[in-house]
Amino acid sequence: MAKMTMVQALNLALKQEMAKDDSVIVLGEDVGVDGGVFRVTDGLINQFGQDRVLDTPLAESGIVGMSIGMAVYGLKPVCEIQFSGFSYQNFHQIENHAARLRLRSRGRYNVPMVLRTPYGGGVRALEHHSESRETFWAHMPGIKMVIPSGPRNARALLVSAIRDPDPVIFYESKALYRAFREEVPEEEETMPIGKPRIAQEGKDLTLISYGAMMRPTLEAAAGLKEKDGVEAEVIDLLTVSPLDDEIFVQSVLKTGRAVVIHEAPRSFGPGAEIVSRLMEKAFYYLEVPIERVTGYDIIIPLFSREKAYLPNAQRIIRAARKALSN
Amino acid sequence: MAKMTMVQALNLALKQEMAKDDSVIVLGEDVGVDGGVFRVTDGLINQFGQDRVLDTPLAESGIVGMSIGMAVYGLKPVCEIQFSGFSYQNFHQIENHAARLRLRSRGRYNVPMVLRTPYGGGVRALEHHSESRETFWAHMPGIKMVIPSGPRNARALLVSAIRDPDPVIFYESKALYRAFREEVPEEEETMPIGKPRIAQEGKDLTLISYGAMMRPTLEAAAGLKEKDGVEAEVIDLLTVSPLDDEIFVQSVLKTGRAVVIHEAPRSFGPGAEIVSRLMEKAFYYLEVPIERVTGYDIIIPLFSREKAYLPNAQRIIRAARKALSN
Amino acid sequence: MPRNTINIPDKIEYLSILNEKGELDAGLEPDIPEELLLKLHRALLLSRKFDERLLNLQRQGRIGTFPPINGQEAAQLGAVALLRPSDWMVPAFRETAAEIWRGRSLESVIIYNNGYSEGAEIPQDLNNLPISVPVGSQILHAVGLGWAAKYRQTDDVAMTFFGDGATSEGDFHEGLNFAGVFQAPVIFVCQNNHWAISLPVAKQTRSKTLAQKALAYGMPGIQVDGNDILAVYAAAKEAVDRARADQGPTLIECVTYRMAVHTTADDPKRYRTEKEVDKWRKRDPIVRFQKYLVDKGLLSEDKIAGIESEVLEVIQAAVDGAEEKMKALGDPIDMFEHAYAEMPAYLKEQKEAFVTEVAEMTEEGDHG
Amino acid sequence: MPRNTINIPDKIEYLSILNEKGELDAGLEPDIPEELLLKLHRALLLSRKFDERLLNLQRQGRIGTFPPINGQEAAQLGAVALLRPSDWMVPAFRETAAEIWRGRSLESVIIYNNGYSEGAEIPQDLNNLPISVPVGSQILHAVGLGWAAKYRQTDDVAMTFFGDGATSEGDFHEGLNFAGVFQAPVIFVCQNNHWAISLPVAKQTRSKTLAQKALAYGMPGIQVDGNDILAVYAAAKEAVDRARADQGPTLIECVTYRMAVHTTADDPKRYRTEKEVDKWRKRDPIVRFQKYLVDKGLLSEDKIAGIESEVLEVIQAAVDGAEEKMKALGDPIDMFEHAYAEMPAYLKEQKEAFVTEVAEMTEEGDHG
Ligand SMILES: Cc1ncc(C[n+]2csc(CCOP(=O)(O)OP(=O)(O)O)c2C)c(N)n1
Ligand SMILES: Cc1ncc(C[n+]2csc(CCOP(=O)(O)OP(=O)(O)O)c2C)c(N)n1
Ligand SMILES: [Mg+2]
Ligand SMILES: [Mg+2]
Repeated sequence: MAKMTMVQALNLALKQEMAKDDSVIVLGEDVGVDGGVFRVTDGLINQFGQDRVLDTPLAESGIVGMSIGMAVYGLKPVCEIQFSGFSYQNFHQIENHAARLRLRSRGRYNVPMVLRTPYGGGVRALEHHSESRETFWAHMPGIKMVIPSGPRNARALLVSAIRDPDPVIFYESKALYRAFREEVPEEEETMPIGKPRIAQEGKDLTLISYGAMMRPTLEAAAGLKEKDGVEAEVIDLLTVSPLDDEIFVQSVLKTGRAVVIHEAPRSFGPGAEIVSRLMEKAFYYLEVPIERVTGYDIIIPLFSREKAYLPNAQRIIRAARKALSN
Repeated sequence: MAKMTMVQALNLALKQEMAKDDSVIVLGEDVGVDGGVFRVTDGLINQFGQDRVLDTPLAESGIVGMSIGMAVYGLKPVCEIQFSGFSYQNFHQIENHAARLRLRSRGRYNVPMVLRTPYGGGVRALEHHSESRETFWAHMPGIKMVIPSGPRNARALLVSAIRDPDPVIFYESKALYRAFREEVPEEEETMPIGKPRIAQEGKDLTLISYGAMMRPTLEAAAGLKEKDGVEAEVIDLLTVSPLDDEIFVQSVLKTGRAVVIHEAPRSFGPGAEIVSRLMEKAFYYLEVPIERVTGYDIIIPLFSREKAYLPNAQRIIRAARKALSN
Repeated sequence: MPRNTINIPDKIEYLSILNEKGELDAGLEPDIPEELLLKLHRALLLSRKFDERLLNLQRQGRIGTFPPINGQEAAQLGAVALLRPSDWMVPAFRETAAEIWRGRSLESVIIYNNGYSEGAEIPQDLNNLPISVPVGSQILHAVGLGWAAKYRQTDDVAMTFFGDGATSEGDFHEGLNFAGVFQAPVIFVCQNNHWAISLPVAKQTRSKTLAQKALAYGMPGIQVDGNDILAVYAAAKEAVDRARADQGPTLIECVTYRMAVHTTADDPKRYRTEKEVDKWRKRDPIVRFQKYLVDKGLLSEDKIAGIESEVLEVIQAAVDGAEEKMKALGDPIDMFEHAYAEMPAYLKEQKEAFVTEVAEMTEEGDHG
Repeated sequence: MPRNTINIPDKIEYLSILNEKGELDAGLEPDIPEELLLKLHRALLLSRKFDERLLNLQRQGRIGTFPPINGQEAAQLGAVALLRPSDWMVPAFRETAAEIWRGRSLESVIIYNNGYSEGAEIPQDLNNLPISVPVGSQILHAVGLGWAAKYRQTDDVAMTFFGDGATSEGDFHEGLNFAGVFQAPVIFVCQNNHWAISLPVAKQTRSKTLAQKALAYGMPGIQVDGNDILAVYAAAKEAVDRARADQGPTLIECVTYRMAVHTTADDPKRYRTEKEVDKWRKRDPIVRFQKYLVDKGLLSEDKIAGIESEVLEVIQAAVDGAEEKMKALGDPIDMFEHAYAEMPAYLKEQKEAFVTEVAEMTEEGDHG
């Protein structure tokens, strides 16, 4: 197995799916000749030609609306929106159509498209380049919202997303793109969409997170182990919506304590739904209130101050200790 | 005092603010000659002329983007998006700019605009005409999200929204537009943005809702009183975001039991944030898990089935009884 | 050339073949088989009569709000007549005539207008998209469909309809620009019916014509008399032929008029005069076409009357059929279907809770 | 007129005054006071040198990613020179020369490019909008500002800048259409620098020129040699004069070239040849303008050298000043400011929690 960055792993997923299935089409701004601003689509245009890899004009609604048409036809468009901060330009196409064409046509049509887009902070980027607004998509019935946390699951989930018969918003953490390498098998690998995973077993406390925040979360778990002798169970959601609560509910039934971590703004963020599910399904097992460690209710600041905004291991440990204190 | 429908009350608010302040400008599709498809802007163009009431081309991003420019100049645009289901066309203008210009310019500019838009189900309308997606706006730092529940508070809140120095998304329930009349004083009346109100005092249980759902909620409270002798405290949020939790937290500290009601889809909906605030601030006072009575995690169905989708008094009573059962 | 007028390759033309009196410009007469001419005529009549019946049903409270098409039949049918079943038809919301031509049943229209999603279901063998309510947004889907048809090396095309108001939306712009760049086989049919609810087209844009907007995308644009089915057909034929030959997209502006209300919730008296409507009444597309067909010896007063009563019967049967079918609809449990290919766990829970709730409430007879 | 070409009222022209060698078309020479000519020349030099210095700082890791303007100085300055302080300037993100002309300090540019929002603060007396990153989205703000200026019965105008890529966005379309309909006093300056990151303008649109897109909105459009500051000035003057006289908006396409990287995160070798860049190097806007001024007797080699060393000093002082100022910045607590006029209760709680957390963590020396 080769050791790959997340960028390489995503590239592998695209390359293999495109080789296997000529209905997979990649489109977006700078995805062709340039190979994508983060190089996720690097080399695809050489291998598959400009009929399979479309450098589109600069228009996000255009990209998504055209993808919807392709998907209705039976193709499997994988479009890239250069930064999630510019995916609001195509918000209506997703809400008004991608999410609804199956319903509207009573199953005659479906929209097997993937919208890939880099999200999140931590890479010293410009304004609009560091947001984390998965809630917007998670609150749209008809849409699936997937966020991988490392090269290997990113590859497997992207393959599954491409094959998924429904529209998938696929958030890729810029901070993870080149942060570390993992063994990624050359052979095909998929992962079920809609299923969280237990990243680490534990009995004292449940940490629930996903995406880029898995790193500080795991770091916090290690710190808690080392310094406090606490065994945290760590859940990686992978799919934010439809949110499958079984695994984290089971975990909290066992631990009675939980911390939810995300970089999105706190209020009305994904953490709120997780807390609510636990309220509904694990209330009588909760020893203490669930803690949320999140971005603040502000726009993520420009890069010189972004670190202060983003949750880190210390903040998670503090919250965990609070959750363990009663 | 005259008895007014919500449409008339909103019209009064606009008329008086426009008469008082020539920086108030109304714009949108069909708001002028036609008086708005729901007649909220009826007569304004005759009174104030077409320099103050702009019938715009059919382009929501255009309406909102132009409003932002007007607001930066120092005017107070009140734009109408014909149905909230078409406000996703201007989503990026709100997220990328209205929410940020104060921050971006460090206070040099602000965006004192109001985006009025009818939301919600219950009037047998077409697809896209019945949504309730306040979460989208509530999760945007920099934006205020207001939803009145009756003619009198609608009028007072709209006046306050127009005078507010920050951008306000103002959801008006179509179902309430002509549902009932209330005394609305001719004299100026405002209400603070950001403050929920206690619609009814009670000691046994807290019902938290807003907008159109206040009617079934109050109906349920009456039913609970009559049939079960239960005294429900009913909270009307009025402002969904920034969410002030003081009043409902105080209430639940007293009652120990709560039901949250909204017509938006359940998952990642506003109820989740309310539950989370109570988790953080009232956990040790909760006798039972908080119940959510909400729309389902689907697109609201076409009108023949929409009643089944919308929460009603029966569903709220059932949830309340569950919350009272332990 | 320090200060020179730039020569723009595309030009914008205006086309009219049958004048307002129904007189033919013989030199421009398109070559349409008699059978097709008669089929078009029946479709015009059927659409008009069905529209009138729908309005009637709506006024009786037997269907919900809907957008009448009266006056726009030729603009739709003249264009859609060029399509093959394998082509794609991408409507907005006021294309009932075109949808029926493409095989949509009258029953389904009634059922949809009664708020049942069953009415939007599209038979497997028809490449139509369902109605699209958000103005202009469907235009991009046609570009994707057309592109896909080309990618699959068919010579199928996509035809999309929209109104004058839709030309102001960003999606119109992005759609036409993409089609130009990718040379997608798409025919953009703009029904300029002069009004977008209460906004006249003169306030929709300062552009003299809508057709000339094609110049912004390097594609041909043509303005036709949209109440002249021959002109619409001729323009659409050129466009469809070009698209099939991989010569790119076309914008067709059909100048027509919305004779009735915007939707049945609208009151046009607030914004336009009866005089204006009267002016357009004289340009009725059906009357003109009938005169042409009578002149051609293909129709007579009698034959027309016969067709009228035949279509009225068809319509009555559809009304009866739809009302019968709707008796079996309406179980709200249906609303949980078609959200995803597979129902997510939490939605299953919600569905189960709903079922229990309904059952218990019925049992308890509890209504609050 | 059954089949006729439609006569479109607006025409699209191309304007060039100084040719590539810097030779003047005397008949078109705009009437610019000598003082202004020299001021423009200094601004060109300052912008160029500052841009070079920024690139240098970025390569040294002393600032973050930024978009260089090299080659586009004339397109910006020739246009913005027409504005009065009370007019509105609405930039995209590559208008550093125009912003500096409008009073933005060099220090603030450096501070902003170091990720401090302090660098985006706009002095109270300047009617500039801050940088707008989402492509094309700022165009609409200019329409609102221009409309407001007209509503307030001033003769102020709004001028907005954007790139060739921006013309594909829906907001470009909606903005120009609104401006046309409301006859807002707005000058739309498109810097067609041939590239939108890796996409050449030929793939951005099939339209032959970007200027002709004006025809879709019933407004005049003009294409000018954007590396010829006299042509840009002349076209902008006509447009600004029209706007002030309440004669509506104009679209100006400045044909220019992005000589450097898109941003410092970009590698242009992936998508364009050095040969193409070389071709444009010969059309340098500063060289041409200098020749004109020398020919006119307003400048000499010596004088130019003097101005160069003067602007280099100014730049050095700005770098020093900015680095000094930044020492006092960076307290993250600042991030909680400017969300709303008044801080909401829950945000106050978050801010307080943040303060406690930072204090306690510092105390504990706990770093995970
Ligand atoms: C994006 C969007 N905005 C607003 C509406 C409300 N609306 C429905 S039809 C209409 C006017 C459409 O005008 P036009 O495009 O000319 O089509 P016509 O109704 O004349 O057929 C409006 C504003 C909508 N459906 N979608
Ligand atoms: C809405 C949006 N989409 C994508 C981007 C990413 N992006 C930044 S600049 C750029 C290209 C802009 O091209 P152009 O308008 O020609 O301006 P130029 O960079 O050439 O000055 C892109 C795609 C963005 N900033 N905003
Ligand atoms: Mg119309
Ligand atoms: Mg460019």
